[in-house]
Amino acid sequence: MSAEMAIAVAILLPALGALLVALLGQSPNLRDCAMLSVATATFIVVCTLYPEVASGGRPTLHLLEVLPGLDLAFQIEPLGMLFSLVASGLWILTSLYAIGYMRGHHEENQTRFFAFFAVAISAALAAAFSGNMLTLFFSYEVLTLSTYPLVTHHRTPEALRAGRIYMGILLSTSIGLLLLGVLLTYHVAGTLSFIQGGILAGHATPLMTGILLFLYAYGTGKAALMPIHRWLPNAMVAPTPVSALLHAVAVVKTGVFTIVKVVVYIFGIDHLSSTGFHIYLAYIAGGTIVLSSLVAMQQDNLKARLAYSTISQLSYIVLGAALANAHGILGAGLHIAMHAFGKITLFFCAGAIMVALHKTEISDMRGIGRQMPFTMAAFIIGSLSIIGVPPLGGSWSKWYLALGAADTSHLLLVGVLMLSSLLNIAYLLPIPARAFFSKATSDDGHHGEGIHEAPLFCLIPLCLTALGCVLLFFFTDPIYQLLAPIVQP
Amino acid sequence: MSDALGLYNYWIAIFLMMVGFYNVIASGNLVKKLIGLSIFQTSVFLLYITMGKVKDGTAPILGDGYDTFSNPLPHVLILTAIVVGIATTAVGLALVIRIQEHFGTIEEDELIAQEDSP
Amino acid sequence: MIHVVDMTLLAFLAIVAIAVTRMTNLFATSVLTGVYSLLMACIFTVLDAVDVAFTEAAVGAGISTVLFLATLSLTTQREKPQRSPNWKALCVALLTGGALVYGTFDMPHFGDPQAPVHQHVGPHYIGVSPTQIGVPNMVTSVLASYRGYDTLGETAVIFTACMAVLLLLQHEKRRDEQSTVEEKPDKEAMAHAMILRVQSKFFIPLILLFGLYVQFHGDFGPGGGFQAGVIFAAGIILYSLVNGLDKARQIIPPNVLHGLVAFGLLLYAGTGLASLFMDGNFLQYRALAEEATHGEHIGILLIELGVGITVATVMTSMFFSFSGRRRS
Amino acid sequence: MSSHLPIVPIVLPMIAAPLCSLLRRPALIWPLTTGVGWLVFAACAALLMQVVESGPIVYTMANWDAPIGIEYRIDLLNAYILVLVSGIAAVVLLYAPQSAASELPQDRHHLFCAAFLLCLTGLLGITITGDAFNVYVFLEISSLASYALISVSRDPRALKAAYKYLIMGTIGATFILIAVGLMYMMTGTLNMADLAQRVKMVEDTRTILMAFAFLSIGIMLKIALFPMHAWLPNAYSYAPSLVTAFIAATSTKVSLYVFLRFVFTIFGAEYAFDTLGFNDVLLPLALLGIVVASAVAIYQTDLKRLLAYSSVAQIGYIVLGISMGTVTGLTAGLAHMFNHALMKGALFLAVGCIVLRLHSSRLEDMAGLGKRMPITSFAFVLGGLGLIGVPLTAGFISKWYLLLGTLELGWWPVTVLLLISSLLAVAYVWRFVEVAYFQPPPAEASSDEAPLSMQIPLWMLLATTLYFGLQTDVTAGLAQRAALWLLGGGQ
Repeated sequence: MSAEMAIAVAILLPALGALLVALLGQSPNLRDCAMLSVATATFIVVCTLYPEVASGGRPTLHLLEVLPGLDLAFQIEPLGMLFSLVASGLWILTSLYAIGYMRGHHEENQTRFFAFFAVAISAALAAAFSGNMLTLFFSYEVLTLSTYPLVTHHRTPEALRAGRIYMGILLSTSIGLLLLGVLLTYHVAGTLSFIQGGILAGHATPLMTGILLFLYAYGTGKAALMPIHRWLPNAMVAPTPVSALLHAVAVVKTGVFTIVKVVVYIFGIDHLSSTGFHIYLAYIAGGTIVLSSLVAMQQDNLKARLAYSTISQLSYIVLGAALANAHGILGAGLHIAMHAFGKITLFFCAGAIMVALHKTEISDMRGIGRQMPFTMAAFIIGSLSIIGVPPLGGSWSKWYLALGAADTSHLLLVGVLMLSSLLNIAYLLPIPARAFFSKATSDDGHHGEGIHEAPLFCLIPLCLTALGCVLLFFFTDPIYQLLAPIVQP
Repeated sequence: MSDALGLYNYWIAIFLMMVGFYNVIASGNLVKKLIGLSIFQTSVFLLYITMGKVKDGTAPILGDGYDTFSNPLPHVLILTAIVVGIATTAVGLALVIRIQEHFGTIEEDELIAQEDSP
Repeated sequence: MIHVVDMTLLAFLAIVAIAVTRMTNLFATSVLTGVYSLLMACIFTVLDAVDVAFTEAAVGAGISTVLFLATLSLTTQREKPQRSPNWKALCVALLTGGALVYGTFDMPHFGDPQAPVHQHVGPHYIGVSPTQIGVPNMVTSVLASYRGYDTLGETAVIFTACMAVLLLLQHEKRRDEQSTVEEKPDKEAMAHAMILRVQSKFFIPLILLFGLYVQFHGDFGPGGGFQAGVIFAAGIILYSLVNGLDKARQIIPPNVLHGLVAFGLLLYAGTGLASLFMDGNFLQYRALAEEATHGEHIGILLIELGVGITVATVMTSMFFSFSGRRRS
Repeated sequence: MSSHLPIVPIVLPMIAAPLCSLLRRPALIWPLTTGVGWLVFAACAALLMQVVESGPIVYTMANWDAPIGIEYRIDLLNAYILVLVSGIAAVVLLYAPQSAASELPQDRHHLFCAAFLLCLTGLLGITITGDAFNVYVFLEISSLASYALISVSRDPRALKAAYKYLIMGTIGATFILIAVGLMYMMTGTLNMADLAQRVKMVEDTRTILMAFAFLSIGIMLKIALFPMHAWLPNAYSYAPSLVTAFIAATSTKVSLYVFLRFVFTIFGAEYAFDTLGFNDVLLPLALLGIVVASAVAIYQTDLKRLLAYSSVAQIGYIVLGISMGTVTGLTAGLAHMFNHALMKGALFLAVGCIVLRLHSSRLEDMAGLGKRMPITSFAFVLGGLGLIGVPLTAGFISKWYLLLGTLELGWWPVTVLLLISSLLAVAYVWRFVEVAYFQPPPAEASSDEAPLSMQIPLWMLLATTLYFGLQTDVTAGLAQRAALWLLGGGQ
């Protein structure tokens, strides 16, 4: 299969999968099998692209030219490769998990759920592969629209309200700011292609670059930079697999991925750092990191706490991009992968607890470690990875981010990173601590004492992602080697 | 003075147009509106015919002893415009009849009042 | 002298227009509008536009007044009085009028032979048309030949209006209704008025004859298909006013009437197409015969006939539709 | 015969109209009308190709050279509009028989067909002619026909709407008549090309200034430019669905064409924009229209009415593009004329399908429509995405040019306003989505799609909007050439 074909297949497969799922809606078993095989096939196709990209190739698929200088094109570069691997790989695990979760939770309208899920993956892959800003913008919007039915899955007034906030914030920022940024870029540079070293250098004045930077940063609502982060906690009304894959991996990562990509390929690191505006963005990201960590500490609902944690972690990546130096970008790129594995593990655990014990509030989770030892062990691993403790993946990305921060003369940013790690400990670790070391309250002992884990379909994926966190620590080098070319001048 | 004499016809035509136009806007009765419209249009015809007249000219029909003719082109245009005018009036009146049949009135304010309270 | 007549008539016009605005009796206003058209026709005559005057008199004072009256008999005769003048409308009208008056100051003066209209295209018609078309009435030459396409459009306008009126007012066919119409004597007919009946017997043939004259004499004097059509229609309308609608409908059945409406337009467009087949452009009547002026004659005759037929039947059918609608 | 091709689009429907009124039988007239529609479309397409290949076509009526006689003058601009109008008519006519059968009185189909053909004749006649007075004549043909088409609806409120349209339309037409008279008075000619030359000599007179003013106001009434749009919402909401689709897609576009023709080719951009500063009048009207009408659209409870207000807003976009007076702006305006016609046509056809089954166009009756009429609902959503200007739809292309145009001029606030208005568009399209997809269908409702004969035309239009979202040579490319030419940069 040629690389061009592979790109097209990788994007189309999930979309076809959606169709297949919709057609097979009558028999759930067949449907779920189909979905799993599509997910696996997609991952394999994405993998076939890896060698070429790793050896410096840039497979390209040029679809058509819409207007002069504006085309629909895909081109795989290292960042996109990494993101697509993460998204498609975790899709398999999430599918497994979703089967267990949706059945265990007796959810309705599962077919619709799986179909839109697949469409969202297709859009995320298209975003990952996009070869220019127009394609990226388009994929971004498709992703927004296709996840709306997932967020409002329960059709309760609460879900609909959350859906409105979700759509409202994501669409208004993307149309109001991101599109404006795209237009301005086109107006200034005459092209929207992603080119190593950026397209703005020599075209945009420093002030224009600064304006553009903020249009992109705030236009990409999915990056959940404060104060446009409200949609993310609201989106938690969705079933947990959605929160896990989309709102910890695909959707939000598309947001930060956009920002990183724009910084590298539109602004160009050198051009951006020469203007000096990137530091303001770095401070905004730093502020978001600290503030959302503080908010996370006050959340009792587990998913809400994880959501605020996500907001904080996303800002790490934005911060890395905003540092506009090699270490920062590498750290951001690594953190896309590391945080994905860590956070999806935590969400899987939250869902597992919900399925097995019907608990959503942290204060109710005393002593559940004895009922769900595997789940809670995985939870500890995920937490530690996010905090950045070796030997877990998260430590590498934080290391590079800290290096990047140190490379700028703004040591306050290093301080922010240190402080936030402490805050991470403060809001994540009490949960397993409470689960293992507190006595269960008497009133909800009806599940009995012995082990009461979630269905295997739920349990296996979460163990695998926890394992992933560990493995990523030892096998960081391939990722590093993959990403290294993008920061070379 | 020559100004006044030379433009008198136009001014009257304009005055008549505005009387018609006023009736179209101000009148609440649907038939009266159409009457206004018809006056408005007829007065525009006067504007055209006036510009076609030439001093000491005669009707543009070839005849012995005449060699100065008024311009026939505006006449042709206005012949067409008259037809358009009567066509519009007829369609308008047909609409008025149907409105009367359905709503029982042809006064604008009563029609609007009906809309508000179904 | 002309100035004095002209100014007096214009002053009359202004008075009538104001009267129309102030009166609330719609019957009176309709009739006054007819008077307005008649006065306008007089002015047109003074301004040498005899064909236009003819048409304005026939349409404005004739057909349109009849249609207004027919409508009023179905709706209401009085306008709801308005207490004060509508200031908003007055402002709009004054503003528009003011703008136009402002525009007049650079206009060529009334009757000025140096005005652009008398310098550019107009003189060509006056100078060349008698030999090129071979018709003494220049208005007819311009109307039927030079701007024959406009006149085709005009015929289409009147045809459109007929379609619109029929769409709006044609009766839905119901079985029960038809029988009752047959039996009931037409109350609105005025056949019992002896004087009217006798006079109409005398006048109607004259009117129709005059219509034919106007139709075929349009090349030489004022007149043509349009005026003739209106006069013809007036004759039929007079007949149906006196003898009742149903009788008139028996003489001219709706099917025939509607067929003729379509036929007139088709005749006009067909003449235009015919010249295509004789290697001319659309509506190029010169191509219809060996000699150019002869071809023009044939063409003009045919299209004037088309216009006449369409106008006469459209006016009649509109009148039938209006008065066929009974007060509910 | 090919040299007589220019008269086909006008004369063919003009002859077919009386034939329809004679034939009377629906089984005969619908095929006739539809066939004529497609033939006219083919002729227009052939004309466009001819113009693209070998420049403007001139056809003299009766072989009298202009300005003595009347001529057709077909250049890139009007060929483009001819294809648009005839194409929409052809598609709508495919759709018409089914829709008419349910929405019109049985015994009037022949009159309806005749009126429809006459409306088409009028619209095409306005577009193709090179004579200023002839524009007025054909304007009246199309207007009278559309009053009739609107009023034939089963909803009696359509009568009032048609009456209002008649009054405002006639005022507009009479203003145009006055303006043409004033221009004739100062130049002695009615031919557009001749006028363009002669107006220059007298352009500093007050009379020509007033001619310009009256012309603009008259045409603005016909365009329904805010705040002269009062006739439009009712007329669109109460007319039969297929009439709404046809008129909404074509009528205002042709008026816009007349506007462009007079302002740019007769008076000239220099006179209108530089001397008079006419864009300072257009710009605020366009912006107000965009914002106010979009906002009003959000609060409508009737789908047709919602789309009607959206039309007022979209007309604002087009006029905004024109008011920029730059090549990009004008390209945006022209492209949006084309794209909006396709999108609105498709949307109103979709509404027609819905009305066929629900007998109502009220939003509250459409609960759960996504389940009951999945294909139609999806079509509506696709069309709606185009209105918003989502990439890959035709709507995006024109909005893109529009935004670029504002950036070129440095009109920052306008850029922002446009983006905000896109959000308003999201909001009004979303109203349908929410009702159709997120409310349960009423218990007794069964799934019931519209017949294929209506689905196919609907999807034909939709497919073209999607196609022109990707393939922009025809729309944007031609629009750009036409814009360059209008601004005096040669063909």
